Amino acid sequence: MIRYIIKRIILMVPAIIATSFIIYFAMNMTGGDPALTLAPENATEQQIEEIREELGLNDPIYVRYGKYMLGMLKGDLGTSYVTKRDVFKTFMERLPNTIELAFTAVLIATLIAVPLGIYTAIHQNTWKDTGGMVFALFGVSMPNFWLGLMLIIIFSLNLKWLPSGGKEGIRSLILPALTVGMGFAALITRTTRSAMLDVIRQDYMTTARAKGASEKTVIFQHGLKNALIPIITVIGMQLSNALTGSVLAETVFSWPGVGRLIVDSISKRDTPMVTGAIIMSCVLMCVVNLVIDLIYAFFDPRIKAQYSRKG
Amino acid sequence: MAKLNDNNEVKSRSMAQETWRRLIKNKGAVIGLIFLLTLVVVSILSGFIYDYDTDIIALNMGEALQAPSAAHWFGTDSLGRDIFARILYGARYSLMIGVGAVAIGLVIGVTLGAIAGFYGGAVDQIIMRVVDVFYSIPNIMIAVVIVSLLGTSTVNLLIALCFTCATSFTRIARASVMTIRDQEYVEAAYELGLPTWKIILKHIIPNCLSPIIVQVTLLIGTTIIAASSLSFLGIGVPSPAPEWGAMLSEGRQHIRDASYMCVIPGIAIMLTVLALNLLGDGLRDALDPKMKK
Amino acid sequence: MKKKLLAALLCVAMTVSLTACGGSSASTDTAADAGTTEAGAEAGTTATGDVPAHKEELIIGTAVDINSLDLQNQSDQINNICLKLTHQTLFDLDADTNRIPCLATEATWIDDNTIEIKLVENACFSDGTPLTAEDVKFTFDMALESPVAGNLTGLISTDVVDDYTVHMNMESYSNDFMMSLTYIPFGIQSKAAYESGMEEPFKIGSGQYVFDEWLEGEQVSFVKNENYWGSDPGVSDRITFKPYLEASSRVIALQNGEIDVCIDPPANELQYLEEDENITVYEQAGTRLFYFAFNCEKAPWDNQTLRQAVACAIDRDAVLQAAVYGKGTPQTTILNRGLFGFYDDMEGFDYDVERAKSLMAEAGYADGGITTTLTIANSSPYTNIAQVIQANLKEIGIDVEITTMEDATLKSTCKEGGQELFLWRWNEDIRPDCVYRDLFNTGSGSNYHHFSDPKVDELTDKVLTDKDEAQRTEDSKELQTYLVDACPQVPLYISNLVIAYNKNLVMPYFRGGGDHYWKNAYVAE
Amino acid sequence: MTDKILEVKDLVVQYVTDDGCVEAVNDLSFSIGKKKTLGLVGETGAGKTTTALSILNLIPSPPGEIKSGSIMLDGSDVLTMDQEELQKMRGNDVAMIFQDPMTALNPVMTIGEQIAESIELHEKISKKESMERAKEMLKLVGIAESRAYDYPHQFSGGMRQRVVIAIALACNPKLLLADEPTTALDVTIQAQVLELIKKLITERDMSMLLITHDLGVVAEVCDDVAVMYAGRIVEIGTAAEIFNETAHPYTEGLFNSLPNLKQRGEKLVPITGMMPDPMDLPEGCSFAPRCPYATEACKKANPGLRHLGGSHYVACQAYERENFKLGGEQ
Repeated sequence: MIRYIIKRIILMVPAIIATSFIIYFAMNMTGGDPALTLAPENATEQQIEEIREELGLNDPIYVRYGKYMLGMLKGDLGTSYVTKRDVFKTFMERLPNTIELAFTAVLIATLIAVPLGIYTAIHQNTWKDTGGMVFALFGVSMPNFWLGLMLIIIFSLNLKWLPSGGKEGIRSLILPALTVGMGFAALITRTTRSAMLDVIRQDYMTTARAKGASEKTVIFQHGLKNALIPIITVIGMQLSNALTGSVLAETVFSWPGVGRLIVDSISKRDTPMVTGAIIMSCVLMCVVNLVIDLIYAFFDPRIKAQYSRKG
Repeated sequence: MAKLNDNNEVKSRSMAQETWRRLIKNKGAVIGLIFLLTLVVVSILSGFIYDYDTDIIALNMGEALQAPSAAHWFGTDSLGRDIFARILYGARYSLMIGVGAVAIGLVIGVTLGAIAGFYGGAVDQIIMRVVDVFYSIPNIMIAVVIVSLLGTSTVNLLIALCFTCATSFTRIARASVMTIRDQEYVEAAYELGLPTWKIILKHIIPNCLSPIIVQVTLLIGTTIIAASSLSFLGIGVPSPAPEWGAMLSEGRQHIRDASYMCVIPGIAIMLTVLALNLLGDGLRDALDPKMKK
Repeated sequence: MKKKLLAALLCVAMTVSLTACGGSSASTDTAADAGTTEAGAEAGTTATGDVPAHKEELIIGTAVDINSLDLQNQSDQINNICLKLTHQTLFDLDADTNRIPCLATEATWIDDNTIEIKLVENACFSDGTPLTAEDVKFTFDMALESPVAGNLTGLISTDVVDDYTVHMNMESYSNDFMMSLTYIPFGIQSKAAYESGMEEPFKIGSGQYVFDEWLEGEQVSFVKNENYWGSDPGVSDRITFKPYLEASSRVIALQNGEIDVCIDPPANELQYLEEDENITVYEQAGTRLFYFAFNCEKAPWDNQTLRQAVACAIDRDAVLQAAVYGKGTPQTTILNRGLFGFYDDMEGFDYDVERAKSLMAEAGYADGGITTTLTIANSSPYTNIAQVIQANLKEIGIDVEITTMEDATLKSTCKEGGQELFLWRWNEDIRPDCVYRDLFNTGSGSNYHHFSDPKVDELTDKVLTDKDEAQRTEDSKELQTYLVDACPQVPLYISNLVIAYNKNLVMPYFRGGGDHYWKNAYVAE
Repeated sequence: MTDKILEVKDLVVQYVTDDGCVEAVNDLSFSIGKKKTLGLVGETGAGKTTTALSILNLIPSPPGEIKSGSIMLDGSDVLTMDQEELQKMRGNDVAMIFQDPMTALNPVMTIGEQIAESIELHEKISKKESMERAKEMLKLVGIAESRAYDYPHQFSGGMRQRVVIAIALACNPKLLLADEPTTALDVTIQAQVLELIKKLITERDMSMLLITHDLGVVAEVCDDVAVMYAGRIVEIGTAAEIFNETAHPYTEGLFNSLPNLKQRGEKLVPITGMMPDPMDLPEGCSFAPRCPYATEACKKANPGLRHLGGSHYVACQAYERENFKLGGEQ
């Protein structure tokens, strides 16, 4: 098992290198001249040249990339053009907020979607099934930010129950998490439903019923546990999505997360920040994926056996 | 050989019929299909009913921000334009962006996927690792990067959005091709001396159609939403085009004083994407051999 | 198993809520602590009698993120506003934008190449060390090497004369230079702090407040400077800037009492704020000029008559209405309102489609037939302005396609001359030279018009160096009239300053351009 | 009455799907005496498994539906029991062994847990105790106790079937439903497993419904035999009656298609044709299209069960004819 984990971690390296390569070149070769962007509006040619020199923009790009990768080994992702702050530090400051939002959102999505998926699977091809799926699909059919705005209108503006933005305790977490979570709920419901449908007609379900187990036990103990792998996969996918992809909700609710950091930095042409933050997100996703794979082993002895063998 | 082909055709036609039969039994899918067909008809008709210059983009400051009424069913926006007309007319933009990006992504993705799956080895490795990288970055991020780098225009928007579609089609196509590649009839075709591209086109692609059809439907919806999200971030379809996302994004400034400006385009997007999702799910069920009884 | 799963999920939920609770309980603690301080302060108040009862924390909801507090390595307005709490410049501005003493008591041109500046003698930094001429020299030496050096045009070097006197060596006399000394990036920083090798030495200033904490993307807070040297210490114990990027949520946050001040409330939501009896909506004339402009290097816009035709075709009242619901003043001249020599009574090009058409004919485009692109930033109000102008220009046969860009991209595109038509804004409320020179002089980095006219360059220099005020006024008038006629840009309107706040806010004055001083502001209780 | 553990009467089970209605079980009646074993014989799709599931009232619904009839289990009707009674009955009074041990076990639970679950459900004992009992059961079916903590994928097919048997017998049911318990196993193991089942039910005084298509198995284990075709019982009687006085053409067909070990030279005679589409059963006797003795009359009306003597019944119109005898008339 431990050998498996180590192997996986080693396998992450090429993925991260590939990502950094693509992002670095995309950002640095097409983004226009950062010196022009950074210089104050009334800067002279000479000042712009100085900025260029200071940022090391006069080296050829492969040299810059090489330097960048060397820095990365030391945990140095460069300094933001805009804030002049350390990219890694800035990212790590934002990360807890993102994690908080992502986990809560996925938790909400799971609490809605898994029961709904089970319910629709049990009542397959009835109006309950259709109704449940339509409800779940609502979440994914709405633009995320629009749902956020609607929630603000309802809960913040009219009912005055919850704050409309910012980050202050658990109350300000509810609306953004709901916004992000509803988008995820559909996919989780869909996956749960089809995984349960696969499982529900399995012989061991009948075995369990024949033992005299109640329907609840059969569905949850025997059914859900077997359907968990695809469900965990999709929850894991959503979690890694949420870790960088909640930019819209973060903008609507002024939530200081990583997604907003990246998008803001893109619009400010803050190349080191964008590059660093995307690479970090990629690392994060790899870690989440690894954790998910390890969770599989926890739920499915067959996979555990596989890992040990491969390990 | 000819005989065999005939048989195949008969079989595939009845497959399609069978799928169709199962599809129309799914209430959700039927509702979705009807809605989408209506939408397409409406968006075509709206071109005859409204004149773009005078009805869709012409300003009428005197009638700005009027709430929905008999004269303006959906009200007017901050420049006095009739929202009902813009919504109807705008359907084509949202649909075209969705369909366009998915179509481009489909061509690129299936080609890459087929190549990767068919040749395997280093080609496969390179293609798939690049796809993995793009897959691991959230769609919206990719789109934002591309649009900000290339500048805002409808063409660049399509490029940005087709990326995401391409990666997922590449994966599907590759997986299907790999399972089919080694089957006997493909080997037979090889031995008959058919060129590779013909084999891919004639034998392999038709066989991965069902997951692709489902994915196309679902991705059109995702793309429409992504396009509106880019509008929200200020890098979508440039004004004054009545694209729903752009209207919605404009409407959010009036979330309090004229919330209909924000609500109505949102509902339009939601219903369209919901219809696509219902249809997609229906197709998935109808095409899924597991669901056969 | 389900139970185990549920338990696990519950654990996650609890952790999240605990973290959150932890956060809030921590803040309650601070509140309690502060409560005692406040009580102490009040006790003190009765003794000294000059600290009014106030809410402990003043929270200001901003429209954008604060991104840097390194004075000389940034130039964003929002950062500057924060820095005005922690740092002081040699001179301040009063409510009418007159230069008033701050760290300097006086400054005089001894000759055309030297300014002598006398410093206050009791000033000290927040770490208690005295602020002396060495620090001033250090600050300006550093500034000359920094990205903000462009605002110090003419300065060659700074010399320390004695502890409280410095000489600034200048290339030539300038009317505007001393006004530049009020610019917060030139806030005096501590030489000792930089030499100590401490992290972020720029955080040491002499202002009423000191930096407290920065939660990236969330808020930046400042607390009172216990070592403040002056006679005007701050009142609020803590001032916090919180970005609310979504305008509507900022307004809602103000109404819900989450913030005390809402910067830039959207014009269309003012009605709700005005209805709210706890909120004051304040409006005054602004200084920010929005304009429509040409790339004068690119055909056909190198044709002056054609530019004038376009100017006549634009309905500025409609623009003003569409952009800010009329909350502003249409303008003819290119100078920001309130600057020295402001003159708006030239004939200019009022909205007159017939005149526009005849000018078009004169320019050789009787039938129109021009297709062009208008490059704009992807934010409000540009989208609306662009659509009005698009409709206006259609009337005279010019087809406009709108291209939107991020601010940063727009700037570099315009700088490189990639645009044809564009919309932009300029906010300057102290130095007219920063309008004439920066926007219209040959080769200036922010001359996005790519406009070049020797007469303009010459007049600009004259206006900067005229010592005779009457002559300077006259030259200013001539320059503006000439520029309006040359028409590299079509000034559209000056937007009003609109700000909404808790009705108990006590704020000495606001600045029309938005560069407010929050140092003495507080919410009365 | 009281000597019967199970009495099924006029049972009708249908599967209603979009494509039509399948009559899986039609007017089925039979009974099993205490400590007796009834063999239910028929081809795949004859409705055997449906019958077994009906006894547990476990027909998957939708699409399945028990239309009418009664299933008296030791005096009480399974079909009128509420959920609680059903759960109490399942596993405790009636247990079932499934055909495919590869799929009948939950892959993510240890086999010990799976056996213990059954015990826990019906007896008020602690987890630990039930685990001990589970281990005993394992020993009983010939698996080392230590393997209780292993997962199904670590066992071979035959071993898994032993586990399934252990689960079924864990609570000492009165009636065991064995649905083709050996079909999925290697031939060499089939005999062992069958032997084990036989031994255990005898030891524990249980009754059994043995579903199979293998007449050899029936001969070895069963007291009584019911032959099913297309949802109906076509012949029922004691094993001796069925084997020695085969009455129904279908039963005869089954015997003819069986290799006779003693007479190796003899050619196997398969039953011609296929089972009719259960969605579209022919009018009259369902077997008529394949029946060598069929007359026009057979295709008109459905034959009822006719008493042949003893407990031997047959559903065949041919017996209306005088002196009809299988094999004799042709």
